[in-house]
Amino acid sequence: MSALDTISVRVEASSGNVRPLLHEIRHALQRVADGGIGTTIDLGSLPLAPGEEKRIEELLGSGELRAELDALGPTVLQETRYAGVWFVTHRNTEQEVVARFIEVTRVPELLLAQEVDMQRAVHELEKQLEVN
Amino acid sequence: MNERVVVDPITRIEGHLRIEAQMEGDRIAQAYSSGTMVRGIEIILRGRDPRDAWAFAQRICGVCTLVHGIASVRAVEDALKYEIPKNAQLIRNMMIGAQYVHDHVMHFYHLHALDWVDVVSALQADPKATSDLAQSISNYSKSSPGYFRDMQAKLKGFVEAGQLGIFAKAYWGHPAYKLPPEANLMAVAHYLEALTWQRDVSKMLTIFGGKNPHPNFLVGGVPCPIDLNSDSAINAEKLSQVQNIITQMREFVDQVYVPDTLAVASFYKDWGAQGEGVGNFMTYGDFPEQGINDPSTFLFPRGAILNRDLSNIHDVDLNDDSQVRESIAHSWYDYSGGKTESLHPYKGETELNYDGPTPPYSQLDVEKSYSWLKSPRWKGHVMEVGPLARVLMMYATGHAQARELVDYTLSTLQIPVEALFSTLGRTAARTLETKIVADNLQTWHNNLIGNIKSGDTRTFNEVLWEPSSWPKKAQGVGFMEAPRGGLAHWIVIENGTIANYQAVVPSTWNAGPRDADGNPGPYEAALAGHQLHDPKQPVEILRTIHSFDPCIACAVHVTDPDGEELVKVKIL
Amino acid sequence: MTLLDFARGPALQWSMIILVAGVLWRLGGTILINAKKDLSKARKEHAVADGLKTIATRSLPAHQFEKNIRFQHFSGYAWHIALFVSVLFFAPHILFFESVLGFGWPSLPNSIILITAAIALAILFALLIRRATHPVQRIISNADDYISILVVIAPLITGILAFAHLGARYETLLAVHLLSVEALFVWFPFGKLMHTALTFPSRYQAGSSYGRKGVRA
Amino acid sequence: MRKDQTLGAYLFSQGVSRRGFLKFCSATASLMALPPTMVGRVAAALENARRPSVIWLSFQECTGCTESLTRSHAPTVESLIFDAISLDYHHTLQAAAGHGAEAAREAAMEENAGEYLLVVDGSIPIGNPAYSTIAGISNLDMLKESAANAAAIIAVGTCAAYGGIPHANPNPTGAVSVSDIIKDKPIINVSGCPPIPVVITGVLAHFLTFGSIPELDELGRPKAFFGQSIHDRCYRRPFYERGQFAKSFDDEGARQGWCLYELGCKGPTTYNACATLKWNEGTSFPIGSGHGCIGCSEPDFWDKGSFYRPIAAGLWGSRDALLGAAAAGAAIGIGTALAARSKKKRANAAKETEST
Repeated sequence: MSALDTISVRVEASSGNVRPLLHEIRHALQRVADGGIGTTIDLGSLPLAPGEEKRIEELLGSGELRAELDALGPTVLQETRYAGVWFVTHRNTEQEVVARFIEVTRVPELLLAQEVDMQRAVHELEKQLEVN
Repeated sequence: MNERVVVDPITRIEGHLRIEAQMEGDRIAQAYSSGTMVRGIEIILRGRDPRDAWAFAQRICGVCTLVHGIASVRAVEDALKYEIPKNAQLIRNMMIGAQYVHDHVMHFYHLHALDWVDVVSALQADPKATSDLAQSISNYSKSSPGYFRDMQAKLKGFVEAGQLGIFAKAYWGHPAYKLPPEANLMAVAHYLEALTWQRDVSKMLTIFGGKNPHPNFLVGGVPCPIDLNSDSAINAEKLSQVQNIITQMREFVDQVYVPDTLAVASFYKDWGAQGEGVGNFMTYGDFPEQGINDPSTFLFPRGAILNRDLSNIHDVDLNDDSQVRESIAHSWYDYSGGKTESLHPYKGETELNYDGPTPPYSQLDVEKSYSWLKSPRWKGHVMEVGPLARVLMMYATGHAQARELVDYTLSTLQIPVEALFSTLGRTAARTLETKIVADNLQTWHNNLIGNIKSGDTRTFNEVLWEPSSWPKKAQGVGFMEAPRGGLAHWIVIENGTIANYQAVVPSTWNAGPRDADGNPGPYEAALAGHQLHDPKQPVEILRTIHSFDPCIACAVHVTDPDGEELVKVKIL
Repeated sequence: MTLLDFARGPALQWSMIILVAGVLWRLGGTILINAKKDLSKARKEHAVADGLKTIATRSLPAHQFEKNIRFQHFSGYAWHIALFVSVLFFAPHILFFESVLGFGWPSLPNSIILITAAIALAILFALLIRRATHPVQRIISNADDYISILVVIAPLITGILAFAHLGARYETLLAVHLLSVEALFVWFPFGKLMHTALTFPSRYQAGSSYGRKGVRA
Repeated sequence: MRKDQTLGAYLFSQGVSRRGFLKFCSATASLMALPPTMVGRVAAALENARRPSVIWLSFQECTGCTESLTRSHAPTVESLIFDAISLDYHHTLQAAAGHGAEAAREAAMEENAGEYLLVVDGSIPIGNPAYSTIAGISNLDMLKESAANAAAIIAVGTCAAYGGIPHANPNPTGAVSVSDIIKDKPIINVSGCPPIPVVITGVLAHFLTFGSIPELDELGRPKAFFGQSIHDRCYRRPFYERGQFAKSFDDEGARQGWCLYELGCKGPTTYNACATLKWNEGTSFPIGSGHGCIGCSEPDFWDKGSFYRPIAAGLWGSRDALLGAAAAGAAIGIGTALAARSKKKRANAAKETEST
């Protein structure tokens, strides 16, 4: 394989969907910046050519924040170079990608602590205090 | 009257199989194997474009999902004298090889293991001891006590919930299950591991063939082009994906499948003395290095072995009228020359003649016809095909790795060489050939890359693509070694369309009923003499039948509703 | 059998048989009827050049009427060219011709085909309206004219709809498009669409026969 | 997870956080091809979902559909079997055989009467009941018996949905689809030969989540997966628009990923999610690997001409028929013209005689 690594892929297949997607992200971002609600785009619903998903990822780049969530398999929430645009990848416990989203929002919902979980946490803390 | 034990459906196989066993005391005196489903794919194929045939033939079976596609394109290519590019040959080898590794592992863990592994007993296992056991036989990374504890907890939750799903009503606790709880837990864990693993490695067929199951093929080559500079072709990225899959395959085979087989077998050495069958073995050969017409370069050699005599390999010729012939003496068909006749596939006739009991029925009339399978014979002999036949053939012809693996297995298990001719031997042979194929996948992949680097990227030969370039009449045979054994498709092409199509498949060889002389087929012969501990829980029957890895949709595929004579082809 | 299977299969086969048989019947008849020997003395023995010249001259507006018929003449040209480009250079059409003729030719991008088809359709509509409203044309038009226009309009409309996936599922639109073409095939030999085959031969015939008589055509 | 326990309670008892549950729901919504805005509804429904009993019957089939099921990565077949459904009868996967297997089916039908989900793969031969039997029972009888108390039926694969390959001309065994036999139950057709793995599990997930069948197209298929044609969503569509077509396998166009229309691709008339979901965890799909779509999710796709014949080429037989018609037309044309001429001649002759 080593010899092949030196050969780069040149010709890019194109579905013509990358630019419209970027436009959509731009509009969605403008909405959020103006105080409107966020948008979630399911990458699984888009017809993309081989390599295009990667290209989108490269175009959006990596921003300051990256969060990893470990629940029923790992999830990575990566802020892109554009503030407010997030790349979210869900994996199952076997590390297979089950869904990919682009979220345009201030903070992805999944990063927020959930009411029920906090209630449970309070409960557990209380128990902990009782023991000690 | 002696009791008849009926097992229908035989589950954890492909297709619809029924076994009726005539008992004498607690032993099987006579066994009868019946395929209970027909579709008629060969009839459907007639009149169609030969270039389309692979897609139809492929749907004979979704488990051995590519074998009929390969046999079909090879049959058309043989008929048309159609050469395929070297890359196409290598890619096909890799696809077939990937199918072997995938199919054999899935057979072992998901179709066969539960005959030997008691899922419920795994609940009693000590995870620490399981971990020790696992680490003593292999350096597979997933072997910590915590890993097995989690696995056991998952299983426990499942069993305690009371909805056993696929594990319900099995023969758990049967005294024939001999594994200690720790070995059972390890095997159950690997059952689940293998499910994940197979999803990953099945992607090799998707890369080259677009999907799995039922990848795409092409007469004259393969449909996927190679272009290192294109995203839409086989490029460096995809080749490295293929490399990862091969690595993943070899790791699992070396670190899980082979050690597990040996570990489980060590508790069932008595099965090295039963379930032999007929003692005759045949292979067509496969994995060409220099083209399909040079069997001397095949990885799997071609030949026939009679009466266990490994010193005398007989030649096999698929075009010889006197060699492969199909009998229908106990099959639901009729021949114009009568039920006692046998015919070569080129001259095959298919006339449906169901004379069995009207469903619902409880017992078949085995004196008459009792199966939708025909009974193929080689020079009149009942032949067993499949992994055991191939390993024996490689062993007999001096294949170094095969010899080494077989000798290693025999010495590890401390069993004699005769133990190969058995239920245990058949299952072990499947494991060993998986390793041989997995190792060769790397070689083919290296060769493919070498070929691409030398500037050859051709994957398709278009010279005979247009039917206008074909002779008015042509006939050919496409053969291969399917995971379950020797497979061949015979095709007759007239005026650009299919005039006749006949497939004789591995499970027809193995699962067919008695012939005109009353000789039982390999399944039937293998079951005779089995002692059943409890006729109501005939796990012994399942063990031997599953050791053949039945594929019944493959085995039965011909019918004619009107009872007309459908197939009567003269040799040109 | 689905509508598309019917349209691609038996309907296509039968309409093509009718088309071919009908055209040959018309051509055969026309040739034989005109094959009567002219017994009069020829002013000019070989009038081939006159025939060819007439094909050319009648392809331009006669200058006497030039002003009056300019619109009709050039819109006619535009519409015919647009139609032929759409019919002959759209990739799926070429595949169809290839399946009949055994050979194909390069296609034009879909965007160009869409434009030419739209032009053809627009002009044809304009001509249809003119025919229906123009005092003189209205009188000299018969059912044949209208049917012939309709069987040409229909494939254009259904073709554009199928191309744009508008109004129904693609296979339904494709089936309707094919059926409309098949209607055209069936009508072709029996109506004025036959001019496709007869225009140039008849101009030639007229030119050469006038030439023989020594008349300027 | 007990039968009466909801999925929400089960996951909670397994220590899965609400956050984890929400992740599960957004993945599930994506899997069901629902828009991300539906996650809330999915969460509400999934929380209260119960683990349904599933009986999977295999008739005239090749087991390709089951193989496809095992390739699903979202949810995986193991998490489906362990967590989401109770797969009580499934030939290829179940441990029990013979009487034990049949007993499992009967027990599941009895215990879950009116609530179990029946999944069928393979067609049903009605030419002769003995063409396909299980435990001595004909497929027809077993289907009717098992369907009687089912909540709904999922016909998995083109054979169960539309008859598939056994139904292909000349249909030697009289094979029919599930909906040809069962008329009084909701039936979801999950077509494809085989269906895309995650489409099978996606439809199961939909039933599990909402306890109802999804919106279907006129052929009984879930619109979420079968709403658009392969062609409409194909990444090679731009090449079609530009008129760039591969003319042969392995030509320059084929290597550059140009449109496969001229090589017989049936993408324009095939409705499935291959072009977006792709196969085997997004690895590829037939067009992505250089072969045209063969149209395997459409009824009778086997009988629509060669897989390599372009859609535009029509389905009429050979050019010979056309040549024959041409000859006949010419003969008729010349014949009638001759007849007309001789008639005219006779008339003229008659006129001449009259005038003299």
